[in-house]
Amino acid sequence: MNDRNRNIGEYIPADDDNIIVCRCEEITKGEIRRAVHDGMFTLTEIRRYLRTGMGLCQGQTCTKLVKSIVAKELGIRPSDLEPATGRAPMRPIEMYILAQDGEDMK
Amino acid sequence: MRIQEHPILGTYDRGEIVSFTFDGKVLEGFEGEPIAMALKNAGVMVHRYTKKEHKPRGIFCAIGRCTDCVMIVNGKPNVRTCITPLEAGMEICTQYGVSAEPSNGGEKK
Amino acid sequence: MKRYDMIIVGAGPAGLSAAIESAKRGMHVIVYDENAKPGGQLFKQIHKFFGSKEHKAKIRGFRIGDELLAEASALGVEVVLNAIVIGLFSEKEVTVKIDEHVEHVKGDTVLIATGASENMVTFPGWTLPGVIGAGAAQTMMNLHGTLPGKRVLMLGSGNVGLVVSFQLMQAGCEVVALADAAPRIGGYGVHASKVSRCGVPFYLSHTIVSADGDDHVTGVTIAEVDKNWQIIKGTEKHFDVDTICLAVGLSPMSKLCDMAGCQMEDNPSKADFVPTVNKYGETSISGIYAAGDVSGIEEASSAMIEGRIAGIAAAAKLGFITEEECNIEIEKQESALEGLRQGMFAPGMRGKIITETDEGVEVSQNLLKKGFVTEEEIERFPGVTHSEGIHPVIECTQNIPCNPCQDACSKHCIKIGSNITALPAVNPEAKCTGCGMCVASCSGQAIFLVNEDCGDGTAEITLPYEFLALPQKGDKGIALNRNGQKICEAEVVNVRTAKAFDHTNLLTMKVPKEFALNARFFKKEA
Amino acid sequence: MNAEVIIVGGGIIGCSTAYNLAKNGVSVIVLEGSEHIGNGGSTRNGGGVRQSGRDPRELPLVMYAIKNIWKDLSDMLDTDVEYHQQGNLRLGSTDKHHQILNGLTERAIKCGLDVRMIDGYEARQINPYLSEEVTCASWCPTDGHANPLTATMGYYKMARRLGAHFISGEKVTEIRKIKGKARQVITESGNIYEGDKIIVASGYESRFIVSTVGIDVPMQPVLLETLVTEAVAPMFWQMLGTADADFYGHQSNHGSFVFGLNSGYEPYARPGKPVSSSIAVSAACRGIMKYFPSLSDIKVVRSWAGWMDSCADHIPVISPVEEVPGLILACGFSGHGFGIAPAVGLLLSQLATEQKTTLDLSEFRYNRF
Repeated sequence: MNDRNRNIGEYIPADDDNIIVCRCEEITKGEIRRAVHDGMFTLTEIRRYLRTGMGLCQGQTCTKLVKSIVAKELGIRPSDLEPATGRAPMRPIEMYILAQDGEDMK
Repeated sequence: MRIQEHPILGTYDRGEIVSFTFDGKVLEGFEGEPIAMALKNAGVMVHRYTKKEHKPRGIFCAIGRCTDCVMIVNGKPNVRTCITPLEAGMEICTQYGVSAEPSNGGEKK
Repeated sequence: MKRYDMIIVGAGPAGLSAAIESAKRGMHVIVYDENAKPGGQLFKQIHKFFGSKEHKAKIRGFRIGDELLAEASALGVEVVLNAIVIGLFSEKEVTVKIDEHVEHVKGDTVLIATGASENMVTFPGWTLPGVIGAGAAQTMMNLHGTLPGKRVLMLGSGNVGLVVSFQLMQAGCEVVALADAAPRIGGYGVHASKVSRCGVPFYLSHTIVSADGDDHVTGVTIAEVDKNWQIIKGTEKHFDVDTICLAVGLSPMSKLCDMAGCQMEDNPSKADFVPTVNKYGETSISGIYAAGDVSGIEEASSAMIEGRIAGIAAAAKLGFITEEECNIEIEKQESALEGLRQGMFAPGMRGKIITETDEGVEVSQNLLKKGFVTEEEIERFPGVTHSEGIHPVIECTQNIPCNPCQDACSKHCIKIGSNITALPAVNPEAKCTGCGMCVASCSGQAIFLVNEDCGDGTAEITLPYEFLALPQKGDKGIALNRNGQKICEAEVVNVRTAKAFDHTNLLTMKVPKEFALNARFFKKEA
Repeated sequence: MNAEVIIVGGGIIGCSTAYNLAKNGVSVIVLEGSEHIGNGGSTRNGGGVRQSGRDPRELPLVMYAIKNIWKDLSDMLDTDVEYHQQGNLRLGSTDKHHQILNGLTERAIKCGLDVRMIDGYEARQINPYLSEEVTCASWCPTDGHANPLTATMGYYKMARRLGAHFISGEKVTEIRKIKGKARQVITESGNIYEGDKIIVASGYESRFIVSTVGIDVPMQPVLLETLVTEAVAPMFWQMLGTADADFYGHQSNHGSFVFGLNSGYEPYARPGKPVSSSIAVSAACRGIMKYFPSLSDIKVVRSWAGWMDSCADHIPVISPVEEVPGLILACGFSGHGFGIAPAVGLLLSQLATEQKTTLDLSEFRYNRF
């Protein structure tokens, strides 16, 4: 049970708020922290709201960083936050290649 | 800078020397090596400028994960240069946002 | 649809080991790997591995990859490279991109052995070209023969940071400093020592304040941090560098497990989000296994055993061997794994502060903070003894799972015993012949042959040397101490290279005898 | 815990209703069964804000939303919902397609919608990336698309700011009547929430929840699958669909394309966690490339699946349940809930406060079946 009205304190601006965390989508630490205070309490919600981890690299670089920022803001352990679901394709693949699919195409 | 001889690995198997262009300038590299390596050895550090903040990016993970090193290769944007083999005659351009044009960085709207 | 007894995703140490074990038992196995070269991250590892003889200790990582591949191929395993697994769907269906098309295959069992990816850390300027992962540095140097930069700062004192720092120097870079926010070095002391004796300063409890530069890195500022990881103002240090290398840990690359629907757990002792597996490496989905770093970050030697266990277990599951056979073999593997998981760096020891070795010897605090054991400290370890004539000095001061030195000496000068993590001790009864096999066999480059008094006021020290240009007999230069500082003049009196040494050259230098106990590296005077 | 209105379901319907109620000072508790807000169809849809191709009974809802709400939604929610109103092309290449599109178009024109049939040439004038394969299309210039993720989270954010109380991970198992009125909502964890009105907007799950007070809605869960591409430079802003509905989608502000798929096997997907099939993305790529050859080189970066609640007659139930006083139903959106969500939220808030609704909802009665 995750009560979205629970008190996590005020958003307090910090010196390093302008640091880029999600390199692909250029999302800053400050944006992530503010999103938490706007109610985005899970990594999935942060992702849906800000696009962190939804860029070309598919969250392979920033997932852990975002997790620790959100956890700190919520005052919980990073391990209490579930990362966003893994989705196919595991690497970016061109449409024309995906279109060439069959079992005996070797 | 190329490593000519390595104390453990000796010399490296390298492909033929081929020419390619980087933003129109003719450069040379070894065929089959990642584009990013050819560029690095030619002194190119900046592969692209980002869409929102127009900040420079280059090689970061070098294994095709982080996608920071993407460039426009033969007209296609978002090509991971760290894992794409160099071919003779490739046209490689700095990527601005998702575009080859500094003026149109793929800005929205 | 094409179907295999086992589909393995990832041709690293775990994947290939599983392929070998399952194919050996008659299974039809295919291995997919997205890289052009097999061996996983092994193919970038040019240092000699730790562990035991049975698990490929003292062999360089990239050769282990080659050996595993040859063994797997000989058993009929199909290893498909440049094959990108797109997804793992229901009914254990794998879709994989090969060349310009997508294939669908099914496995009666599937092993996910996708390894790990590097963690990152943010600081102002961390997105500048010139800030790279330590893995990137390895890829550039060891695969593509390209220097990552001329002057490098390494962040991270775990094994990756230490090993890559050494590799950077081998490739010809200057490592200006090694920093870590932690108060103690995280990796093996022997790795730290070989970096330290080359003159690299260690800055523990230091973090990066900022990377400087407009279009690429031109410098870096580090500063000391307090107990709460906050930067202490006024402690800033600046270095002119063109490259900043980040080696701040690894995380399991477990997305494929998650996509497949395996039950996941966030397990800090396994360094992040991993599939929940039983003792056979089987996930919550029957027939889907996970082995190696993807199920918890450990050394490659452990990954190989986990792979073997999964291969054997899958063979039993599909009826290629009986359950009894399976249990006997897995028990063997488990005890080996248990052995590797002992010592100061065992997974269960993460975060614990160790003050004494298993033998009750007080650990070197200087080693943990500065990267080298002081002259006073070194004397208390069982590998360090004094005797007339040439004898080994083994500066191995931590309980790590490694024992090749014991077998390297045909005269039985070195004793570790059956406990693989025990500190090596010098056997006073045995007579050293100066053959140097121990020096070359020590993956940690921690063994020296010393003749403390040659009778003419000099001492001779034989040390492992893996740099170019290789000094020649008669070269004059300086001797450096464990801290990399110049202590005296030295002359090379012998340089030995042999196939058995596998690129570890044995350099013998002559120094005034008062420096016999602390001259540990040779530098040719420019 | 008590509130004037208890909303079961934290999707875009629940969130927009909560927003409209909270804005008017009504106390609301929103209970979301999963861990995340907007976890069902709300964030798993193609983002269409379209009128063309819609059931005529639903048209007034979407026309109202487009006319009165969507344009200002980003400001209203202090969130960029990426709304684009630059038309909808529904494409066809055969006589049969023409027939289907023509039928839809004629019906919509009768309802007063500005939509017409165009030929392939005109379609290519509107969207130069279309291939020669396209021979006909329906064209509705007032249609568009928005970002379902930010729209849903935006409603949530604003509702929360206005005082709506959201609790996730609180799966409702039962509605309990007190003295003849639906008043209590009981959750798996044993918590009891009480309100004057209970709105059930939980997609297919609504069926199990309202069955505890003897109500059923004929609907079934149907899998929806979608692919997302890398970002490329802006190409076009129209919403796209096809006569066969084998794909639909648009290019987002971000530059990526979002395409809904239809492999034909979706109705046979196994129940449980929605999972992508191994063939759907490839099938969709073939379909997309046929009409848009210039997208062939674009890379797919992600795919996902979700359940939609498909109602027997393919339009939702938005209705008070008189036989269970206090209960209001909002489910069975049949895959077209996103575009009408802003209007539905407003209407549900009116139902919950017993005001006259802005639009007639009689077509959406729960007892129409």
